[in-house]
Formats: sequence, structure tokens, C-alpha cells
Amino acid sequence: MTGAQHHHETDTIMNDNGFFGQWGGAYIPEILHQTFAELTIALRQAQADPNFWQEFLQLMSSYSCRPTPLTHAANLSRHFGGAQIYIKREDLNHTGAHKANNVMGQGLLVRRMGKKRVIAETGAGQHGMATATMAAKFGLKCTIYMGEVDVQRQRPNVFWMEKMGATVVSVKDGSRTLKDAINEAFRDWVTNVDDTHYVFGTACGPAPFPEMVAWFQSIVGTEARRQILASHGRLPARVYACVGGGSNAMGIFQGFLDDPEVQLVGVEAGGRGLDTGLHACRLCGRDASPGVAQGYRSMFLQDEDGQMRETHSVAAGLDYVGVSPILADLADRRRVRFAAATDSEVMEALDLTMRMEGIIPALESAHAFVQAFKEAAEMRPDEAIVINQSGRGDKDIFTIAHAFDDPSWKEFIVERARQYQR
Amino acid sequence: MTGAQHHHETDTIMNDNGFFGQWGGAYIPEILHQTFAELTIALRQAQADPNFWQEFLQLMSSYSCRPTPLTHAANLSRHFGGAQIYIKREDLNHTGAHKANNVMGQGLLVRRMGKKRVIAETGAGQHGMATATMAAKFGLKCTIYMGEVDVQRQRPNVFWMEKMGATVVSVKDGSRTLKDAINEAFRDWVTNVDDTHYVFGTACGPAPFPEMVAWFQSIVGTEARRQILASHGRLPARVYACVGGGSNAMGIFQGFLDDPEVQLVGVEAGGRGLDTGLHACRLCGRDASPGVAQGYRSMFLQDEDGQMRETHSVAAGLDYVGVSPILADLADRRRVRFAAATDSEVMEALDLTMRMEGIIPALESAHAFVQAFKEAAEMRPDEAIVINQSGRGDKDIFTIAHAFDDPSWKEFIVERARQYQR
Amino acid sequence: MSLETELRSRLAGKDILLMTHIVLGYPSFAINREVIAGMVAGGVDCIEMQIPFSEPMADGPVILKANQESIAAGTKVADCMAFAAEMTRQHAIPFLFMTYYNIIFKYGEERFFADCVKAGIKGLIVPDLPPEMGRDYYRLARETGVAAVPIFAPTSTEQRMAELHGVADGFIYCVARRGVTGRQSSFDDDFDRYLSRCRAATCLPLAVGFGIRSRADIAAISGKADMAVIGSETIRLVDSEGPPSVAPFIAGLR
Amino acid sequence: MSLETELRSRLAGKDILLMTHIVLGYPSFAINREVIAGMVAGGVDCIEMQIPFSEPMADGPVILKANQESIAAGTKVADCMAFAAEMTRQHAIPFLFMTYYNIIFKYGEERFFADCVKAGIKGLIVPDLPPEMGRDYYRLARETGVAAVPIFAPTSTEQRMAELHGVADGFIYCVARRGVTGRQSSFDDDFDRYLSRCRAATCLPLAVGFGIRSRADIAAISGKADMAVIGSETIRLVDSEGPPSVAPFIAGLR
Ligand SMILES: Cc1ncc(COP(=O)(O)O)c(C=O)c1O
Ligand SMILES: Cc1ncc(COP(=O)(O)O)c(C=O)c1O
Repeated sequence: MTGAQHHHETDTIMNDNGFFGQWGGAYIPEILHQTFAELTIALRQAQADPNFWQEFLQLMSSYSCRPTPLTHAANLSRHFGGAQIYIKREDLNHTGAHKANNVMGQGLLVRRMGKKRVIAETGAGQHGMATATMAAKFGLKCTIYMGEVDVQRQRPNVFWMEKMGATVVSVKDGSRTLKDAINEAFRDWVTNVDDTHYVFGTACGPAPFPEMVAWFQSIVGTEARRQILASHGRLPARVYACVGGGSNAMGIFQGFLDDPEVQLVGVEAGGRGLDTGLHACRLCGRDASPGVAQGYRSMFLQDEDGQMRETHSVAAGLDYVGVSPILADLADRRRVRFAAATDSEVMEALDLTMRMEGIIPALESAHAFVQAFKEAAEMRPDEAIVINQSGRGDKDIFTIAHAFDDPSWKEFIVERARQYQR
Repeated sequence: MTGAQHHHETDTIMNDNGFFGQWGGAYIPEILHQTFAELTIALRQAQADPNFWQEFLQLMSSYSCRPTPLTHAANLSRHFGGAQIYIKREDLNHTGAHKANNVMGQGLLVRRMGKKRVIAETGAGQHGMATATMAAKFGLKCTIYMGEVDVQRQRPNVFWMEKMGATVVSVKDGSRTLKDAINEAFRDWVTNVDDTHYVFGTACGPAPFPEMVAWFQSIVGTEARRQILASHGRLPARVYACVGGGSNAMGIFQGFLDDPEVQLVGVEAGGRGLDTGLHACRLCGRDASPGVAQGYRSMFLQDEDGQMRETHSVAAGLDYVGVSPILADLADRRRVRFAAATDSEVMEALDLTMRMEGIIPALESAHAFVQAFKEAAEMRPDEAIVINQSGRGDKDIFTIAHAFDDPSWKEFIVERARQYQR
Repeated sequence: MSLETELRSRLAGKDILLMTHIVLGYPSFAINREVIAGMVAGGVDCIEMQIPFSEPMADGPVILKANQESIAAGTKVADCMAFAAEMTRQHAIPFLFMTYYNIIFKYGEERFFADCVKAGIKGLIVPDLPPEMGRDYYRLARETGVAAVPIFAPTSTEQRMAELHGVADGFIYCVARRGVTGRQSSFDDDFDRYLSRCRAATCLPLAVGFGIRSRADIAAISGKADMAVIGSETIRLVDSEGPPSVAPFIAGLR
Repeated sequence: MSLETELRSRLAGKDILLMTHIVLGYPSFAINREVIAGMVAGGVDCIEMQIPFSEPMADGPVILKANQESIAAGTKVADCMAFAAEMTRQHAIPFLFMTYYNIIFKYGEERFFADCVKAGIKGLIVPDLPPEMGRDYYRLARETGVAAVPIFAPTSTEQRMAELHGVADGFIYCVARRGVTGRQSSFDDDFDRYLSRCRAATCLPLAVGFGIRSRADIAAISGKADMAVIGSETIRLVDSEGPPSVAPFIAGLR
């Protein structure tokens, strides 16, 4: 299945105005109308041009390391005694997460459109890292918007983005997290619309972003389908992915959308628990409702007036009020099932995966592992499941070491600080 | 070129007693004699069995992401206006460095030998990380020896090793760095020789380790040769690799040993400068002399009595007194040329590479970049050079942010420490 | 009387109309009340009252902060409706709501328009609702007579302006430049060319907003546009010098 | 008189010989002098003097630390040679050097053996130099009459013991167990079987070392081995109780 063919299938879901069922659209300031029109045309041309997808594949295999492997987790499979567990290794991408797929794809589009500057929002810092990296590689100017809270919790990523030549702007408005960074990036865009492209980081935002991001991420599912057939001999029974904005989930799910026998499971951030209100569940649980924000219509965590609520997750990349309109539609159509993983379940799954397989999933990805582990035991050993490991966890050292309450880590940090205070 | 064929070529260099020219050998306590005999037999059997190399390739492509790409650094090439610069991306391996190649290979050997426990030394922590990872994957008990100084500078790696189930022992003897960790690992081995394999981390140590490690690492050079022919149409003029113990250098050099037109360049740690004594240059400069330590004969940084000297490098993985006997021999035979890169040159090369290509080499690897950059400009644009990027630099955040004297980083650390002191 | 008619009648004998902006509930409805009284006393022709939203993506720092503080202080959409009804009763100028679409969407579009009618609101400005996305909204606007005021931007093509004109009512809000509210605009030749394109595209009155702060700015657009919009500047003024400074400030603008 | 002959003559009338160990320059040559005098007074039959090396891979923590502190205090190989010459003149027992191969290699093998002869050194123990690696070393040993003492380990096969015997001179150093110096060994049935294998492989006297600390340990190997080696234990003793405690300790061992 080539990318171009693949697009057709996604396309049948999206209608003319950028809606997927009742979700999506492009709720944008008028000043961006023309830019979105041009962007949509550029996307359509790229989708129609088989060379574009070839160029994309070539870039991803020579600069990142695609195809990323599908690893059979033999020890975990044995441990649960059920389904064969396979892990799609997006953590092995350059910059450490699936975010690279989308960003490099948009980089190629930017080159076609002749823009000289890119901006992006970032939460966990992964998308910012990927964008700063792409900008360095493509010779573009780059500004990254990041909520002040995230700047504080993801300082290493900020350091690298700056070293790659990007300007990182710490956003001090609102909840000072991802959604505020998105607002701020839009403010930059309406100001610098002529020479700037906004590299949206997930399958959300105004059309054509959900479709565009999902298209670039479909590289994951296309590979995964081929790989599981080669390794396991038949399709997996279930595919699991964590859902922040929804890009890694859409990426892998697209490989299996036309295979009705494959169950698709999206896992959201259960935070402290669905009943505490401290979570980021938009498609499972009962706390979200339909809304229109950040340029698109979807399910949002908001109050009765439509004001967005604070969300909570140990994983910065899942800590977001909205969700991909494509996933909201797939939820309506019951093609994708949604579940939640709590912070503490995530730490347990992470611990087990490190110890049994020598693999460190990102905190985000570990959410998918939680649900897969809950279900694997009840399945037959001749069935396979695929978990999308969207990123690597070593980026999360500050959060993970903290969450595990590691005393030597604390001592180390205190000792380092002492050097700097002298 | 298959691994088995490849071995033959290395084999012609090594004589019966494990010497490469005048270098190498196995200067080991008698208690290990039998173990080394068995290890050598296991190695020979593996080398003779084509299935073994197949199994190795399969493991490396499904668990790590081999073949790793060869990236054309178009911007750097243009910047220097000389040779086309290609980067072999060992940084994209699982655990972030070429170390995984050797460790996974030894893991397969351990499984064949039926041992249940592995030990390893580590300096930068990369080899320890890789070994802890392999042990988790293969279900082996694991102890990692690490100098106290390195434990302090590489705490994140220690954290991950422990999370992967390894015991990390902080070695408080001698200079409390890599060589002392090696001594301590040998002490463990002579004690637990029956059930334990020592996963040596570089192409040093008593025979058959240099040959074994070089063999597993030859996967790098085999791929690189095929890739540069595919991308550039002909062989590279020069190949650059940093040299700590020598494993990544041997890995890539082996792909081109039989191509006399390809210059091979090893880059050692120049530290504060060759004339300051604060460096780790064994094969360039005049401070090293022949010696026998840590089980093998090679060039060592030692005083006139044969006591090992302290070494210095900003890169923990190059900060070592000895060097691969195979490289010492290749130096004698003038097949490999050696150069030094100083700490400050390394920081400059790192900066440039991040900014121009969006790639973060490990501090170790950045040494190779320094020398390549010095030479690239004088070469013709139709010539190609290959730099082995042995690892990724984000593991070095504490060192790099410190070396760049980044004020926000310092603030961040101090702020974190404040949380822990409360 | 329709909003357009009302504005046209106010234009008689004036070079340009003035519309001011206020964020409801910031810093409080009590202060809003004083400020609006001052604006009316200073001679404004029209006021747009912003119902705060947590994600005001088209607004600059001053209005953004006002939105967030208003919400933090507990402002509800229902309070805004009640307050609007009070203002339209008290002051004989047209009032508009400015807000983001989610506020209307969550309130229920039908109910929102119905309540606007009850509250005497004459028009709506919704910067994140292009016509393609607002079929029901524009239908309800037509049905209820609450003017749906669209936005022209310097990046709008002739064709796009025509499209927007097709759904427009009351007037057209022309944003003076790229960017968000609150930063200085320059009213140069480019601006003139842009405004003539706007004029050519519609027969509705043209309001110009974004970055209008002073008598000089207003003089610069007089004769070209029909209405000047003062946004962030009055918020700054109230924040720094208090509500009594508003009436003289407005009076001094023309 | 060859080392072997000398040891055999000392064995006459004793159940077992005693060899002690000392790290040269630790804590100082002055203390070494006192300690050696005490050992001789206590009745040792033989002393191995370790020339310190920065990487003593076969030694446990006590001897390791002694090596490193000696080097840190400035001990040179030349000082060790001079000190050895002084000891062999003063005391009528055989002295050996124990060290790692690099010390000999850097000194120059020929020169090292020549200086050993001059200094009256009777034998050498080099734990990291198996016969395959030491062709010149074993040749020089034969030529100069300085005994090259090889090491048997519990892991050594019969064939390997035969090989080692083939190059051996003076005696064989049998390490009692897996591991490094300084930890307790248990002299059980396994040990007995190991020692009979050693005995079968060579006609040279057998010394047993590693973990021998007490009169009980020595009693346990008496009649099985020809010589007991006390290593780390005397260093511990001197560190904690000073040189005068050495003579009574040694005297009390048999
Ligand atoms: C590793 C990783 N996984 C998942 C996510 C969530 O994003 P998405 O749902 O778009 O895949 C992020 C976001 O930063 C991430 O960094
Ligand atoms: C990334 C990296 N490169 C290079 C080295 C040096 O080792 P070698 O010379 O064996 O490749 C190390 C050692 O830790 C390393 O981590």
C-alpha cells in the first residue's frame, strides 16, 4: 500500500469542508483563510504526486531509521501467558518519537511551498525537538512555543532545541501548557502568515492538519501491517496506541482500518483516575463534551460555558484538552475502542517493560502498554497484538526518576545544584 | 560480505596466541584460563556457523534498528565546500550507540554457552546500558561495574540500568574511572567464573575479546560500505571514527580494510591539548608507550615504571589508558592514521553539527567530526567521506549543557534540587 | 432599526464613527458599567462586548489576559447576557457581542440568538467562525435580525471578500494588518490599497480595527473607513488610570 | 642453592612451611623493614614482596588499597630493587618478588632478571603472565636461576597443570579457590580433591594461598600442602595493631 493509495482511503472519510462525520472543520481567523487554502492545495498536490511519497520514504530511511522494527516481546508474552505481544518501535526514530514522521513530511511540503520559517507548539517537547531538527536540516528559521509549565518540566528538550538554532518561547498564559502554546503559535502565524508555516504536531487543529498529520503518520501503520504479517503470519487481533492529540494512534490504526477483524484500541491519560477529574480523557469517561476550539470541532474537556478545563497526566504529551476529530469520528463509528490508563498503572507497566524486555517506553507510550497488558492474558497464544511504542522514555528521566522517587537521583541533582550555586 | 567471510579477513591478522602483530595476547590470571579456552571455542564455533550471523542480523534488525542509515550531511558538505560528508548513524541503535551491536552478539554467545549471569564494566554508561538491556531481554542476571567518578557524571544511565534490573557497583579504587571498573569486573569474574560471562565493552582486553568485539562491530562497516556505494556510487576517500577502546572504529574500518584507496582515520581524545598531559592519546602524540595491562599488550598512558596515568577527556567513553591491540597493529602497519581532537574543538563541532544538520553526536563521536571537518574542505566535491556517529549526544545532556555553560540549565537544576531539599 | 441603518444614520455629520471594546467581567461587571458609561459620555457610536473565552486565539496579550482574569474571577456567559440586557436598556447606542464560537456552540446556537434578541444585542463578531463553518449561525442571524459581522483581512482575495459580503450584515470588520489585537498598525499606502479593495467588495459600512490607539490613528483612517475600533487601548487605560479617564480619552479622539 | 632445594631443606622437621606477603612501600619502606624483621623473628620460611602496580587485577580490596597507596606515596620499582637487596642481605630466608607483568615489561625483562639476581631474589610470582605469554620470561628465569613460580587454580585441568609444571621452578602456587586475595576460603572435600590433582601434576612443592588467616586454616592444610601463604591478613594486622604484633602472630600460626 503506498502513501498515495493510502490517502484515498482517509479521504473517503473526510468531507469537503474538512469534517470527519460531525468532527473537524477549520475554525480559523479570516487572516489565515488564504494560507489554509494554499496549504490544502499543496497537500492535495503532494498526495497526487507519487514522487512526493517516495521522497518522504527516502528521507525517513536515510535521516531517521525507517522502517522502524516490530519487536516481538517474547518475555512479556510468556509473562502474561496470552497473546503474542509485538511492539512497533517508533522510539528508534531520529529524535526519539513518531513525531519525526509528521515533521519531516511537513518539512518537504514547506520546501515545496517556498516558506522560509516554521513555528510549532510543543508539550512534551518531542514535537518541538523534531521541528527544530527539521528546521536545522532544511535550513529554516524556527520558533517553538511551549507552555511555561512544560518548559520547566522538559528543560533538556528546550536546551537541545536552542542548540539546534530554534528560538523557544515560554508561554505564560492560561494553564501554561500545550493548548496555550497552540494559541500562541496561532498568534504568531496570523502575524507572520506570508513567510511562515505552522508545523502542527498532532492530528488535531483546523483542516487540513488532521488529515495531513494522519497521512504522514500512516507510514507507521503501513509498515506495521507488513511486518506483523511477515512475523506472525496473519493480522493482529488488536492494536493499541496512546492518544494525546491522536497522531501516533492514527498512524498505526490506518494500517488496519480496512481490516475489520483487527480491533483498534486508543488509550487516553487516566491521570489520577477518571473519577478525580484529574485526567485527560476525551473519548472515554464522561467528562468531555463536544466543542470547538483551537480551530476544530471535537470532544473537549470543558465546563458548561465552554471554557477549557485543566487536564492532568504524568505524560506531558497526553495532557491536552482536545483530541483528533478523526478519532472522535472513529469512536462514533465504533471502529476504535477507547480506554484509560492511570498514572500509577503507567509506572507499573513501564517498570515491567524495562525489566522484562530492556525497552524503555515514553510515559505517553506506556499508556498503550497498560491496556495491552490488561487484555493480553485473556487472549490465545496464537493471537498477536501490536503496541505502538510512540517514543523512548529516556527523554523522561526527570519525570520518571521523580515518579519512582529514586533517592540516588535526588542526591545527584542536589549535588549538581551545589556546583552551580557555589 | 557476510559476517563469516568477514571474520576470515580479521583472522588473518590475528595469530594463534591472540596477537595482532606485536599487540594483544591474553594476560590473564590462571583461574580464567579454562574460561577463555571455552570462550574462544564458542567464538570459533559461532564464526563457523552461518546461522549464528543470521540470528545476529535478525536480532539487530528486529530489536535494534539495523541497518542504521547512512545520512548525507548536505548542509555541512556545502558549508565546508569540499568532500561530500556522510554520517553513519549508530546513534539510532536501541540504547543509543554502537555498543548494542557487540552486546547483543555476546548475548547470543552467552545463550549458546549456557551461562546465567553477565557482568560488564562501563565508563560513559553506554556499554553498561546496553548490557543491562541485553540481560533484561535474555533473562540474565547482571552486574555492572562503573567507576565512582563516572557514576557521578552519568547518573541517568545508572538510573536506567537499575530500572532494567541490573546491579550497578560503584568502584572506588584507583582513578575511579573505566580502567578501575575493568579491574573490578575481572575480580568478579575470577570469583564467579563458572556461571558468569564478562561482556567486554570494547575491542580491548585479553584475546579473544578484541577479535570478538571487532567481529560483532563489523556489522557497521559492512553496512556502511554497501550504503556509500549505493549513495555515492563509489568508495569514500576517507573514513573517520573516534577511538576510545576502539570498537566503533574497528567496526566501521573493517568494511574498508581491503580497499587500500580508502584512508582510515582514528581520532583520539586530545582533552585539554596534547602538550598538557591532560588527554587520552595512545596512538598519536608521544605520551603513550607499549605496556601490558588489563589483560592485553598495547600502547598505554603510563609512567616509566609502568604505572597507569590519569587520562582526561570531556567524553567519558574516550577517557581510557589503553587501546585496541588491533588498532595498535593497524597503526604500525600505517593502515590507519591517528589524530587528536581537543575538548574545545569537540564542543565547536557539536555545535555546528546540531545547528546545520539537526543531529546530536555523542561527545565521543564528535571527536571524529572534528578531524573530518578539518580535512573536508581540502577535498574535492566528488569525493566522499564517512564519519561514524557512534552514539547520540542527548545522553550527555549533563555534560554538554555544563560545557556550554547554559544558564537556564543551571537554573533548572538548582530549581529541581530545591524541590528535593524541601 | 437594523444595525447598518443605525450606523449610517450616526455617520451623518461625522467623519468617522467610533466603536470601543470591553471584556465582560474584567476587571468586574461594576467597572464595566462605569467604563461603558464613560465611553457613551465620551461619544462612542457602538460598543462590542467580549464574552470571555479561555482560548482567545485571535487576541493579543492585553485582551488575552483580560479574558483569562475574567474567567478566573467567575464570569459566566449567563452573567454576560444579563449585563448586556442592562446596558442596552441604559444606553442608546448599539451593542454587539464579540466572542469565540465555542461560547455560542455550548450555549446552544438557537438559544444564544434568542437571548441576544431579548438582551437587545444588535450584532455578533466571532473571529474564529468563517462562513463555511457557520451555516446555522448565519441562518439564525438572518432569521433573528442580529447582525453577523464578518471580518476582512489584508490577506483576503477579492473572491473571498465577495463570499464574506454574501453572508454579512451590519458592517464589515476590516482587520488593519496581520497579527493579533493590541499592536500598533501603520496606515500607509498598502493599507489604503487594502481598504479600497474592501470598499469595492461591499456596500456595507467598513470598520477598521487592530492597533488603533490615538487621535492621529483615527485621523489617518477618517474618510477612508466608516468606523474606527479601539480595542486594547481602553483596557490599558482603565488598568493604569481607572474608569474616569475613559470619557475624556474617547472625547479627545475625534 | 635453588629455591626448591632451600624450601625442601626447610621442610625437614616441619608439618608445613609459611610464606608471608608484603606490599613494598606500604605504608612505607621503614615499616616494611620492621614487619619483615617481625616475620623472620616469628619464623616464616619465605617472603613474597609485592612490587606495587596501579592495576592489580588479581588482588582483593586490602592488597589493592596497599598497592595504590604505595604508588601514591611515590614508591618506584628501583626503590623496591634496592630494598630487596637490603632484605636478602639481612635475613637468611628466601625472598621472592610478586608483581604484575607490566612492571617487569617496562623495566626490561633482561635487566629485571639481572637485577633480581644481584638483589638476591630467589623467585618471581606474576599472576597475569600465563606461560603462553611469557616465553622470554621463562627463558630468562631458567638462564638466571630465578625461579618462575606458576599458579595452579581450581579450574585448571590436568592437561593445563602439566603445561604449567613444564615451565615451573621453585614451587607451585596453588590458589585455594576462585576469586581474589583476601577473602575466606573453605578447606573442604572439594579442596582436598583439588590438591590431590595438583600433587599428581607436579613433583614441585605446593604452596597454598588465598584466604589463609589463622592457625586453624594452616592446620587444615598441613600434611596436604607444603607451604601456606599468608597474604592480606598481615596487612590488616599491621594496619590495625602495628608492626610489633607481627612476630607473635606468625609464631602462633603453627
Ligand atoms: C512519545 C509521544 N507519544 C505520544 C504523544 C501524544 O501525541 P499523539 O497522540 O499525537 O501521538 C506524544 C506527544 O508529545 C509523544 O511525545
Ligand atoms: C558513543 C560512544 N562512542 C564511542 C565510545 C568509545 O568506545 P569505542 O572506542 O570502543 O568505540 C563510547 C564508549 O563508551 C561511546 O559510548
